[in-house]
Amino acid sequence: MSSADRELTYSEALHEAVRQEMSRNSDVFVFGLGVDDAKGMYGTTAGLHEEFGTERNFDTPLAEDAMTGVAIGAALAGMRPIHVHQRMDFLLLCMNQLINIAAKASYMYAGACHVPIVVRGIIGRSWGQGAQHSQALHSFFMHVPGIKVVAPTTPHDAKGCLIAAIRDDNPVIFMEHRMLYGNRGVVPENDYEVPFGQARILTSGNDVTIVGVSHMIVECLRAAHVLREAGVSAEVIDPVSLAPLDIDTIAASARKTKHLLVVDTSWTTCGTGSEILAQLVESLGEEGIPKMKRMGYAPTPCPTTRPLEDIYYPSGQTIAEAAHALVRGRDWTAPQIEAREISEFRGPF
Amino acid sequence: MSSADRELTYSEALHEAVRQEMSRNSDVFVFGLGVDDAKGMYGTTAGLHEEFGTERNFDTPLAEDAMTGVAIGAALAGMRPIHVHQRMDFLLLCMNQLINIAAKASYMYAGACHVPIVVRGIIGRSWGQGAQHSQALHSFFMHVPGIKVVAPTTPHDAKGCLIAAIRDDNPVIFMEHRMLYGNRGVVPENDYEVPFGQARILTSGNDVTIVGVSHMIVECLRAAHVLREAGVSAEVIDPVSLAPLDIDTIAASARKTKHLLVVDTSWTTCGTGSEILAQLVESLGEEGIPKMKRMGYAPTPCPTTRPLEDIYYPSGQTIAEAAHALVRGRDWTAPQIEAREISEFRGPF
Amino acid sequence: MIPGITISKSTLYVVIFWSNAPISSKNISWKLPATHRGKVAEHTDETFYRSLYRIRRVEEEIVRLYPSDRIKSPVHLSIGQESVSVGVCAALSTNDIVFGTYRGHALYLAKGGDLNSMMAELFGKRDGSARGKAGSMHLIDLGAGMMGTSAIVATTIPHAVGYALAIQMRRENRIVAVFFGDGASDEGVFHESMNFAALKKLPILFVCENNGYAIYSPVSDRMPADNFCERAESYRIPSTRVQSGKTTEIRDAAAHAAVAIRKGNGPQFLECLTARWRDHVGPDEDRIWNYRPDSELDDWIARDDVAATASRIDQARRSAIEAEVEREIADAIAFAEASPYPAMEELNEHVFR
Amino acid sequence: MIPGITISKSTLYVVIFWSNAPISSKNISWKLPATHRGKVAEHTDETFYRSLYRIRRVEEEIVRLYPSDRIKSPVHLSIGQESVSVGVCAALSTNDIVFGTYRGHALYLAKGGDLNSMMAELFGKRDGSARGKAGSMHLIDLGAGMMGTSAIVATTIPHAVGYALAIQMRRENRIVAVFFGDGASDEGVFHESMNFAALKKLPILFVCENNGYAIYSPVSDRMPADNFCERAESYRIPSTRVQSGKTTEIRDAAAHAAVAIRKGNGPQFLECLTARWRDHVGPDEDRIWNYRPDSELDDWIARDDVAATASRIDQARRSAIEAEVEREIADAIAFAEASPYPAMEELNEHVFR
Ligand SMILES: Cc1ncc(C[n+]2csc(CCOP(=O)(O)OP(=O)(O)O)c2C)c(N)n1
Ligand SMILES: Cc1ncc(C[n+]2csc(CCOP(=O)(O)OP(=O)(O)O)c2C)c(N)n1
Ligand SMILES: [Mg+2]
Ligand SMILES: [Mg+2]
Repeated sequence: MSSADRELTYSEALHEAVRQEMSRNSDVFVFGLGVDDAKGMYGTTAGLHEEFGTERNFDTPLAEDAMTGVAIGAALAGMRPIHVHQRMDFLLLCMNQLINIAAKASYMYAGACHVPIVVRGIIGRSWGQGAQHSQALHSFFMHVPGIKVVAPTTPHDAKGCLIAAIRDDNPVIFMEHRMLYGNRGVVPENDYEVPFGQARILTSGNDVTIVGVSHMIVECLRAAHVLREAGVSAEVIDPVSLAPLDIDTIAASARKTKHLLVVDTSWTTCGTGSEILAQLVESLGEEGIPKMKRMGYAPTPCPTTRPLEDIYYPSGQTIAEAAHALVRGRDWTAPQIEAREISEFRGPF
Repeated sequence: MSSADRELTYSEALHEAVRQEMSRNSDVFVFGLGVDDAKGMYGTTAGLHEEFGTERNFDTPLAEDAMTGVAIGAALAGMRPIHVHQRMDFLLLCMNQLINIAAKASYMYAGACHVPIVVRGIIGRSWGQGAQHSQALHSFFMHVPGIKVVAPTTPHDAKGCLIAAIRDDNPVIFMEHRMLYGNRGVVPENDYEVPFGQARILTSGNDVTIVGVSHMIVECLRAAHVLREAGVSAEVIDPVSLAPLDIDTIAASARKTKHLLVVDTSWTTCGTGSEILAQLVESLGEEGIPKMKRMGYAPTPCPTTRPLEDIYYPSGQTIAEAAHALVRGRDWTAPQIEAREISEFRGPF
Repeated sequence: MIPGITISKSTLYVVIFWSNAPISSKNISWKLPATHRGKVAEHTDETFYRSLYRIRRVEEEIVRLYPSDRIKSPVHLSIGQESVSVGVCAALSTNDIVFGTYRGHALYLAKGGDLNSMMAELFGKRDGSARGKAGSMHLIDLGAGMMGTSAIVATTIPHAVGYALAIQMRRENRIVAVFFGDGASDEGVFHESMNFAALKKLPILFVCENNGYAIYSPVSDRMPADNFCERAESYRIPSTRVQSGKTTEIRDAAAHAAVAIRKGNGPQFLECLTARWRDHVGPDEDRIWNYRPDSELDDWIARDDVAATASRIDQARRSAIEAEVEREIADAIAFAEASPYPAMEELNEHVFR
Repeated sequence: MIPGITISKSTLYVVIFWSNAPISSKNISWKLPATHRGKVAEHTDETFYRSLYRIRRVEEEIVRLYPSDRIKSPVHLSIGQESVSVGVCAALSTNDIVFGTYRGHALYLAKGGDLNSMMAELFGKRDGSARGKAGSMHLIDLGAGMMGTSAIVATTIPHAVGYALAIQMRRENRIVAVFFGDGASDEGVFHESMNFAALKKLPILFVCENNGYAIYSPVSDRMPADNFCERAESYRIPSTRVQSGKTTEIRDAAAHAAVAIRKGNGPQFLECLTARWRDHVGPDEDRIWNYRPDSELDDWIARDDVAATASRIDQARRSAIEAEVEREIADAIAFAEASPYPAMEELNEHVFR
């Protein structure tokens, strides 16, 4: 295997990104509950304290609110902290600092200061993670000006987005989905940035545009596969970053396919899908509006029992069926497609 | 004046609602920073500790996170706490308890317990309240299943919704806008509930549907007034509650007028407007989609200086102009309309 | 070590009824609920052993079953920590209330939670305590006074305070005990909750189950000093540390605290040192991660209070207890197996009441 | 009252340079920044008076101007509390860093913040410290080491801790002082911040400006005991309470603490009793709300340290200082008046850097 097509997993890609940036810039440090333990945040922070010293990769007390403030304070002093949360749900303890301070500091002080922090939040799923360990909160941060949100899906983008996030002078919420960690993909060895605000067309198609968020992209690709066999050609788009959001790529595709399905990794109300649909209806008014639909979590908290958990989430099958209904206007039963990252998942949580 | 058209201010209406419910049900109590001080939360909690005892209207330490948990715990024990926040921005400290617990308890325990709490959050504006004292966070709560959100505009609805919120067995976020407090309106003396999920058509019209949230309704009514003079007939709708949201009334109106403008009292991205537009585009697909547009805060934190603050918010004038552009497709300069609750506001903050 | 305890001499004691607190307002007009008879059950080595052994064996069965994938729920085992729940709950009556954590099996069982419902819940079945919607991290049995737990560390602490506030407002004769880990005490909400409980003199017992670690982070990596009690005292909350892990000592300290609480003296704080024998989450041995000296755990295992309590019981009685417990557990597993999964429609139920 | 202070005998002292803390990791490879010369300015009654009088008079001018509606910004005045900021800042050098609150005028000025920028900010003008976007509650002057403040109580406390962490990581010879009210200490984040600062031995001085009230809520309605220092000590943070409100005593205590901090001994806690003479927010007298006995405030006013310091200065010098200050303030108001409002396009600037 030449180094040009070296493959890494998603978690290895994150690990490489943070190592390279820590080597490159002594202002970068990593902290959060368990980042220096034997599990090293699913490997993404493994050994960093040995390589860069315990001052640059350290565990903390359980104190999400203050630790977010500590990140902000260190950033105000010129450092580039990366604060890691094993579950994105814990960000609910950080909202005051993230929204009242981090998102506003540059504006409130008319650019006198800025807050270059990266907040990594891992979205849980499967094996009965339940209502409090499975949430994705990106729509909150998309709502508020002054904070960026990225949700890379591939190992390549995981690395490039994390490097870009670390180098960004603004607060960045970095969303990672636990079900993506084992995915493998080509990852260049050099350090590179994946720019925010540029969506990727992962498969091109003519009949329907499917936009997925984070792990849902994987399900969307599965859906595209079975749709193809059913004669529906789907264009799957990964927005990569949600704030800024590359609406132009999505709009161009939807204009072409005349059908748009947005599949979010959260509830639909006031979510990513609502935003995309609203922007399209506002901007495409003159040219005819595509048929559009949103999918996401069932409008309930997440249940733990497997049968309910399975139907709580959109799946390749339900996405394919929804896309088919949008395009063909009639019901169709898609084949079941196994999602092995889910069916075979047994931790670590 | 007969008692049938007795007028109260918005804050008097809230005060009457809470008094009546406290008399009616000994499980109801009110707490929060300053609820028992001389200002009595702009009069809405004035004297309750004298009338009902200091155990049922009490001040707290500054500890929003724990106090939200205390409300939840008391509710689990069968009480009906009302937790008051002088600014809705402080709810950012309560997100963990509100979203990880209150919104989920009924579901997680399959109905074994429930959390009848009311969280009153006052939205600030004007006189340089600035970035941290002017936010409205309803879209966060709309996003999450298990929690209700109401935003009454009139004194009548303020009273009826607060009574309904107190009697509701679920967590209710009760949004009040500081700029509404002085508004007067007819308020029946008896105790009555304004049901959630029923929008009100405040003015009927044929050319454009304008949905406003909270104080923006007042600006929408001003806009409707000048639009009428410009020959545009606007139907102004107050959703009253945002979760549940009465989409049917809005859809029926938009189907009639073929134009919809949603004016939110927050940022537009992933906001109420996004949700309404998305629901309409999904459901009205077959019948032709109205022209639709969202308005809200400028996509920035809120500046304090008056000239920028003035253009940060939608106003009667900018709403009228946007509605006009939507209907007529061309620019028009609406007359300025003074918003005296804003121009004359000098506190208390 | 626990100064001033006198009631511990007898294995039987009756809770002193909490006299109504002075009514600070003239306008109290609420209905006083029917007085609860706060009678605390009798305890002997045998009853303690039954409870300890039952919890230990339930968890060992979970370990045994886990590889079969029938429990698709993260489990945080209490093996090694049983004495804290058993000891404290021995000082409580049924209508006293407990709040706990995701590491909740021991507390649930010690407080009288139904074993069948628990097992079915772990299996994700319809007869589970939450119809399979909640899993191991969220056990509840309101009839036993076991309130729901939370997977977000420290979140139930203020709930317990709020429940105690309701008890105080209603002049009820009950108390609340809230169990949380050493890690939870790092959280700001713990301090806010202690401050408020002390300010209002609420009927609550704070039980810090100090197993020395938050996941793999020792107390020394998280606190400048190992001084939980001193912190509680800074809120004027009388505090006791029980170092031995012995059920009887824990019970005595809790009983002593409960008496003061029932008198209306306000909150008490109890720190119980203990040790987790298994991994933070899941069924594995704790040692696999090498984050602490083996000797530390060995020492706790040598002092295992389940074994120590067993050794004080006549062999025949002991076998009888064990057989009974084994039968109960086997039945519970069979019950869980037999219970159906919830119907698909249940996905959308219970979002609102 | 402040045991062990010896440096207070002279009005001049030089900060002892903080020796580099031991480097715990072998892999440190960062650039050490140019050493800051942490020289603290000399102080005499005259320099103190200049600073105290200046703050008092700036705020009195705000009171005078307020009814004219030119300051469309909520103002939280420090009248009566000047000595805390002046005393503590006298123990700091320019490159030391302070974090404060929405009640920030005194701190901003005491730390050397530019008066013209402040006044223009209050007027919402383009030459304000934040181009009119922030108002009175969010003053900033990075050149003076005055970091931005916040309208959300207690939020800047962890920022100060984070800044101190950066200083420690970079082996810089500076310290951070963070000012907050008695009310802020109710918040969980205060505890989390103290714990972390003590754990990491960070170079930070916590200054609790205890004016006895959070808005109109007295400490006794919010804490079971008035024991801020005891709480700090429970985090192993050495603490001092200064009761007198005297600038010199506060300076001495702060200087003493700063010396220990610069040595690398970790955080220190300083509680300064003081009194707010005006309403919580706005220009009015505080008494109008009748929430505390008049005598309490009268006592503080009788001991006003601005007046006391004035009385120790020769009349001619005093008049000269006052005239100078008056001129500066008049100029600042003229400056603010003359400055234009920000252009409309500025609404959309600075959201991101
Ligand atoms: C607010 C929050 N932060 C972090 C976590 C991740 N987490 C789960 S358990 C745990 C350790 C808690 O330790 P402790 O309170 O001592 O309880 P123990 O597990 O030892 O019983 C952590 C950090 C969480 N669930 N919630
Ligand atoms: C988190 C939060 N809760 C409540 C408020 C409302 N509030 C503003 S100032 C204040 C009192 C703070 O008291 P203290 O910390 O003693 O400072 P002081 O005003 O006395 O200087 C309160 C409750 C707020 N701004 N932020
Ligand atoms: Mg622990
Ligand atoms: Mg104060």
